[in-house]
Amino acid sequence: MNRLPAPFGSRIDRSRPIRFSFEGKPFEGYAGDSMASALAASGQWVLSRSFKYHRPRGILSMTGADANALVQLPSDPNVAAERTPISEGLRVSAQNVNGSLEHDRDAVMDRFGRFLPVGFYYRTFMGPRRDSWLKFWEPIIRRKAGLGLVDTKAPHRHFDKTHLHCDVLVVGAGPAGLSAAIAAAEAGADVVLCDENPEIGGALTYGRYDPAILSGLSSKLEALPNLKVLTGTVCNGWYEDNWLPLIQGDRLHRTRAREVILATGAIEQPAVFRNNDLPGIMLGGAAQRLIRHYGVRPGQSAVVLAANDDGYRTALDLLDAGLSVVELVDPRPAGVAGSLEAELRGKGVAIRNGATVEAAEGTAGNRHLARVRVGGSWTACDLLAVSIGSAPAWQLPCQAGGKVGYDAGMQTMTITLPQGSVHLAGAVAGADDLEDAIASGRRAAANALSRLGHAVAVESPVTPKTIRPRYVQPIVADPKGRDFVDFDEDLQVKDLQNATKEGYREIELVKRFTTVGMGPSQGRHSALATARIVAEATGRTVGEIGITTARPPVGPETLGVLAGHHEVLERRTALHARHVALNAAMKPVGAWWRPYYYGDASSAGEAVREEILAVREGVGLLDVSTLGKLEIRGPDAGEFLDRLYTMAHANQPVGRVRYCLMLNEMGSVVDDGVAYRMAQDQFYVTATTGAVARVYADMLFWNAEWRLKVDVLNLTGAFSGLNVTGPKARQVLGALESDIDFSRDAFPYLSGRDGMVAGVPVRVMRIGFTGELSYELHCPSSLAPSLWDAVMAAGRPHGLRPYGLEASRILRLEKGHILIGQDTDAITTPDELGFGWAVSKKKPFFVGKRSIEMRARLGQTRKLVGLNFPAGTRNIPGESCLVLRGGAPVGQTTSVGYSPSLGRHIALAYVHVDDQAEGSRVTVKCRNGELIEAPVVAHAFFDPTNARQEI
Amino acid sequence: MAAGTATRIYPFMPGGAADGIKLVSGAVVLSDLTASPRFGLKGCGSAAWLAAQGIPLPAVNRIGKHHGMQVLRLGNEDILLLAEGVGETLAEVKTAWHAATAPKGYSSWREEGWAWLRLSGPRLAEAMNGLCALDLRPEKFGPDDIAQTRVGHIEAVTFRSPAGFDILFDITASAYFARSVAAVATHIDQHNA
Amino acid sequence: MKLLTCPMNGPRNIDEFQSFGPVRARPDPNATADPEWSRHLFRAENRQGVVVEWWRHVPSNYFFLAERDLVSNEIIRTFDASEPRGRA
Amino acid sequence: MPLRLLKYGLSRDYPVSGDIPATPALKPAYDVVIIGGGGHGLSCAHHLAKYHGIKSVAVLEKGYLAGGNTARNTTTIRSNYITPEGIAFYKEGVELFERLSQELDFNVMFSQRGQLTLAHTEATMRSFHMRAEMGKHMGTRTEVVDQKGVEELCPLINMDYGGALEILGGLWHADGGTARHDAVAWGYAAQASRRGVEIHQRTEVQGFEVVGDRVQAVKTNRGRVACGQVLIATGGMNYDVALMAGVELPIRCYPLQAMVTQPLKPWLHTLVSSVSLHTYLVQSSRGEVVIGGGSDPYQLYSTRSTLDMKVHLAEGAVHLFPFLQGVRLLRQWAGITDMTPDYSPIMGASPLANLWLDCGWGTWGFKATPVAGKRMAQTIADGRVPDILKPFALERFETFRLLNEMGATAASH
Repeated sequence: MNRLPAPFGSRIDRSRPIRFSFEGKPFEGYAGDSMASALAASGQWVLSRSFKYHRPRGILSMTGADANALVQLPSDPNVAAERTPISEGLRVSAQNVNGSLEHDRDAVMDRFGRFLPVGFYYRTFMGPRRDSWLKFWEPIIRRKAGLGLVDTKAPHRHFDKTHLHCDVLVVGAGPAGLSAAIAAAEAGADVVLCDENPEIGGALTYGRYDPAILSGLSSKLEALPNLKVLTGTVCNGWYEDNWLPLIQGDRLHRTRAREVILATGAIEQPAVFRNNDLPGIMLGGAAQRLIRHYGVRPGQSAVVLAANDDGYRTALDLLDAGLSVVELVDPRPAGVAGSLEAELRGKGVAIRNGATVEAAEGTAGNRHLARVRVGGSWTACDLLAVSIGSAPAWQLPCQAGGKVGYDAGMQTMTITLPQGSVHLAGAVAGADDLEDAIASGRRAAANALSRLGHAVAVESPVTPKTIRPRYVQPIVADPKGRDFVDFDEDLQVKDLQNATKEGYREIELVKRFTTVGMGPSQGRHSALATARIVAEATGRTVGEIGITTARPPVGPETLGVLAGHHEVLERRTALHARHVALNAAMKPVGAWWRPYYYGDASSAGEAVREEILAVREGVGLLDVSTLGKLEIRGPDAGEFLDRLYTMAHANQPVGRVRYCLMLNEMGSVVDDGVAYRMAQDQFYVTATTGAVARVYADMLFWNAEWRLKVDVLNLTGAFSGLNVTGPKARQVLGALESDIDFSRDAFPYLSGRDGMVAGVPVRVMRIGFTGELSYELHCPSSLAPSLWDAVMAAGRPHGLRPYGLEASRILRLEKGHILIGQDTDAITTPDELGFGWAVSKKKPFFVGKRSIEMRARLGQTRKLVGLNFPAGTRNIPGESCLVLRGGAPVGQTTSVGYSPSLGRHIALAYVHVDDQAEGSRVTVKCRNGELIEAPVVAHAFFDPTNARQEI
Repeated sequence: MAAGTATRIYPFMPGGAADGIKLVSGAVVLSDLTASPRFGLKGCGSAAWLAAQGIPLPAVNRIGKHHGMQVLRLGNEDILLLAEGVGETLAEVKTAWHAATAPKGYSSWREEGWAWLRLSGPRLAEAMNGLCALDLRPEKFGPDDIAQTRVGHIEAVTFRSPAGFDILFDITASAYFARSVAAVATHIDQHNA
Repeated sequence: MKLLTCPMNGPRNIDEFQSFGPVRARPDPNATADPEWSRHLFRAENRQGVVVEWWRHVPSNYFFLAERDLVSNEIIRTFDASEPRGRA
Repeated sequence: MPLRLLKYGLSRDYPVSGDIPATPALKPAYDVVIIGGGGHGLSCAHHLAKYHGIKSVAVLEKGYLAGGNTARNTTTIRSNYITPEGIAFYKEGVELFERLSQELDFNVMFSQRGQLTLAHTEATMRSFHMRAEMGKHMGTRTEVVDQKGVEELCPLINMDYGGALEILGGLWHADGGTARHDAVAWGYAAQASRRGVEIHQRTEVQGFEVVGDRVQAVKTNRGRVACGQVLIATGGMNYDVALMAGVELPIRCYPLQAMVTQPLKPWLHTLVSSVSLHTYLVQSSRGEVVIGGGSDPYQLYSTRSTLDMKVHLAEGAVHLFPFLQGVRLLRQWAGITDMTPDYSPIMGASPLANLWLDCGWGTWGFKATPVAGKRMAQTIADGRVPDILKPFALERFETFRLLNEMGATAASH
């Protein structure tokens, strides 16, 4: 019904009709139509209801920048109808309506506006009760808040992230951007040109320009293989060191450009007068886009408010599209519009100078524009095209360090960028005349090229041809209001004025108090008018007021495109498949997957008990490959460990293994492990699974300072570890082909041996986390499955069982061995653990030494002890239960478990230092609040004399 | 240390840690070279010993060639030798090193610690751009260059091979890495569908 | 993503690096009274201006020094720890 | 309709309350000079004027009122910390918020909808139990919930991820909530100025005149001001301001970033955060989903945003709520946080007799706006530190009496 014949409609394909629905009603458009254009073609101008007053709203800019034209898709809220293409069967509905778009019960809000002035919610909804806000008022407000509806059942969508590198990135493929990109590529630079529109050309595609200009630029473009064009691609931010997100549909190109040319154009600004938000009132550029891009007639009978040449050209375009232009209103004095004025008069259009639109009125329910008031008299029309000036698209330049200024004489917002790798071209730089824009593109390219080291002729700066004010934005405040400054947030002139009266005079405070500029358009259409209103209300200049900080993103971007797709990091030991084959219950521990126990979940408890029993009475096998494994090599290796760990290692004999305890500078325990001296200049050191990455980095860091002659190698993945433990461990190893003598005398506790076992080169350490006779066999990871198989086979006659992490934890708790991070916290000292034995008193220095000495002087407050819960104790505290003394918390349980070997529950806990003696009774508060008493015992609950591990 | 009769099993082999995880092929191809011969030295004395064997050492982060081996200089005292195929020279160097007396540097155990995968296929560049943030355009990253960087969000060493990019990374993350490449390949197929 | 130029690996995205904080003077632990030692432990170089700090290039485990402006985030210089530190 | 609204509707002209008077001329001297016109400074001014009768108070603000971290934080209010000292303090903070709108006659929209923190590891579950046990002991509403409990509290959370990011349970803190950050500051400003406190915007402190162990005067870009007592409450600038007085604080500054989506109809009714993902989400009463997380990884005095933190937060948000893929982000921003070694604030005395500290608020300061102001006012009025603040003294770093709250601070500020 509003469709124009070709050649109007460059984006649509009339051979491909597409059916979709809006608000449940069927509509038809063409391939290439946006939702808004297809609806407008069918006479549907109202697209949404406004945020606060639920007024009908429609097309404003056709750029998709503001809330007026946001719609709801079944799984996608807040979709820009002006930009988003239609597709077959698409179901579109309006947002923020109570009922339907046509009959919105909340439209009554428009009549109550006077009861809801700016900031009203700060002054009421507080009573009558203290929690009235939470219980009564907020639920009401929350229901009214928000726009779109999120679909919590939305199907999963694929997004991906990639990287892009170029010498020059040009943002914006209008005339300035095209000319910049061509100039840069012609000089040989690797250029990327992106534009959010589906085609290149910018204003050349919808403005009143000679088509030859665009086709000339296009053909040059196509001849340049080093110029990559990304249309339909939004550059949505500028970040440090020219790091820019280019969003192309479902793909995020994280782009690194050596030079950036911003040719982002200008944002046409609306005029402010009563009812300036009625559907049918749109920016001149929107009318032109409807006509040229989509072949949609924006109305029948138009008034044009024009304060620049573009407005006059719009009027001519409207005539070409078959509209009657009732009148062109130009706030400027007569004679400034030049030849366009004569052309328009020649076509019979009345031009009224020195006047502006003072108000508008709508049809019933304000569903469409009915008439406008100019000079006190009303003129009927169904379209008001507003072309009164624009603001440079400041978002990207400001993110890149640009400063916004205001040229009062020219009534122009200006942007200045510091000298550097970001350049402006075209309207964003103030060059909005076509020839100026093209020249400024070339100049920006020349600047970028010379910074890249290309020899280029210097282009002279572009001096804009026109020097008359080009931004004449009428603000006609109306005593009755509805003179909207910010359409997203339904803010009117008086709202801003009232905010300043309350004392919110700084622009950032005005923004926060009124929410101006905080909606989906982020101030695109309101920032300039706001600055002018606040300036006038506070007696300052527009330059002094300024605009609020332009934060990224430039336009709305989905969380999906940012998040992309990310596999969760997963690490597997070389024995992973062996565990799976043995029906292990594999669970994540950090990124690692480890067997918790072997067997079905239904019999987990039984499996763990049997595994523990096997270790205590027979022999067990544990995959300890996730342990950190570090090799310290070099002439200073001993000295290095002496400085890093609390025990003495420089004097550690070759072939011996020592416990090692690491402190941080504060003297807190951060890691433990063992160090096996393989050679005079070589140690094999273990670290806890969770800490090895940090321990390794810290080792390198310390040595960056110390510069000792050592090399630190992280062998965590390269080597695997198998712990063979239990009274029968020696028999199992003895059954294997090996050049190592595993006998008690030849291979005593806390020693290490290199050799071959079952054809696998191994490093074996006699250490014990379980308290049983243990040999920890470490080997190159590719051979670990072979070694595992051999040990399993040799162990079969001895009842060897592989055991998992659950059993391991109980076994270690029965021995009172601590787990760093579980039984220690950020301030645990060796003394608090009773680890004085592990701290060398002779070494002049180790990390943390000075601090533990000082902390000892300051006084110890707590001690980690064992707690015993006799069989039959009714209430066993969980881990992290408080230990109380005189009712005050003095510590907590850190590890609690049932010991099948002892037949009772045991725990490690921090207690008051005065309660550390064995036999002291401490009070523990169970999770249900019950207080129980437990006796303090030594750490080693099982085999306190440690006889078993040394057999 | 020679391995007598024991069988070596690498992640993507039957019984390996990533057993069952498929390496993608199609527009993007991932292949496994982990079992190929490698030998690396690291730490004080490494460079001098290798140089004394007549192996020319390139600058740090560059690749040299020597008798069918690639010589990767990962640091002043961190050198990795790679061979595809039999790797006779590499085996000789390894044997000589084991027999030699110190100072001779220390083994870096890269053949055990790092998986070695090769990315290739018609959509190689697109796949690599998805996996790695580095500028790997041919004019910026040549056949003799090494990048110690991040690929698929984990630390890795990458360099060009005639067929594509070779990637060395933590062997325990093999299954994860193969899944990450497969995911990127899927996205490429979908984006270009 | 900010770029940091590693003296060994060249310019890289800063997420390839780990910050180890400004270079700290290390008083002789045996010649420092407790209060001064505490101050050493907890004090922080945090003045607005240029600091010299330790960075680790994680993929290559190379440690180096950088002069960086804590206000502008400008990296003035990066260099190997064996080079003279200038401002440190 | 509440009566207040009728007043607006029936008045011919908008009835001006005059929340923030225009900046007056600086007087030569004040009893108390508060440096920093953010929430904390204004709260202290209010408490001095209302409860201690001290009205010769000047609040000096370098920029515009409450434009620093008060404006930039993501408004979490909670008391589910680890140390008894911390819990006691923040608990009082939550209680003050419960009646703050009435106190200020300004609706700060305190919305106590509870906070759910998620655990993906057994270690986190263990620390949650610790916080719950301590919280219960101290009389707050803090409890550990299992997977089923998580689903009941927030049915939309995706529980299907296995592996390292499987959700094992959560810490449910029914006392947790949010408030409108600006309103808190403006409400205090309005109340304080009505009682005679002067608020000086665009007034930058450039130095101190220190004689002996006292600050004699504060030097500003608008002239010298003599002072009886001085409070430093300048958020991200605390280190620098204190240094001008010769006081070196154990503080490092890091940017903290956050972002917000377009307005949506309400779907998220509690605060949700995840320790492992370093992400938290809360839906404001405007319908926007505020998303925040961990600090930047290196020291910086900058409020620039990064793409990478945004990507990280989006990954976390989509991980927890996959249907957010199609939701659009509107804005991101950052604040400068003054981090202490133990993630607890520094409050109380300084080495100078009349210089008081309200510093080290890192990422956790907003929730303490009422209680820090109240207790610092008491400190200044009495000239001595009340018991509840004593554990937060600067000296704790000399005596190793740290209040380690790192584990209770990492994911949810």
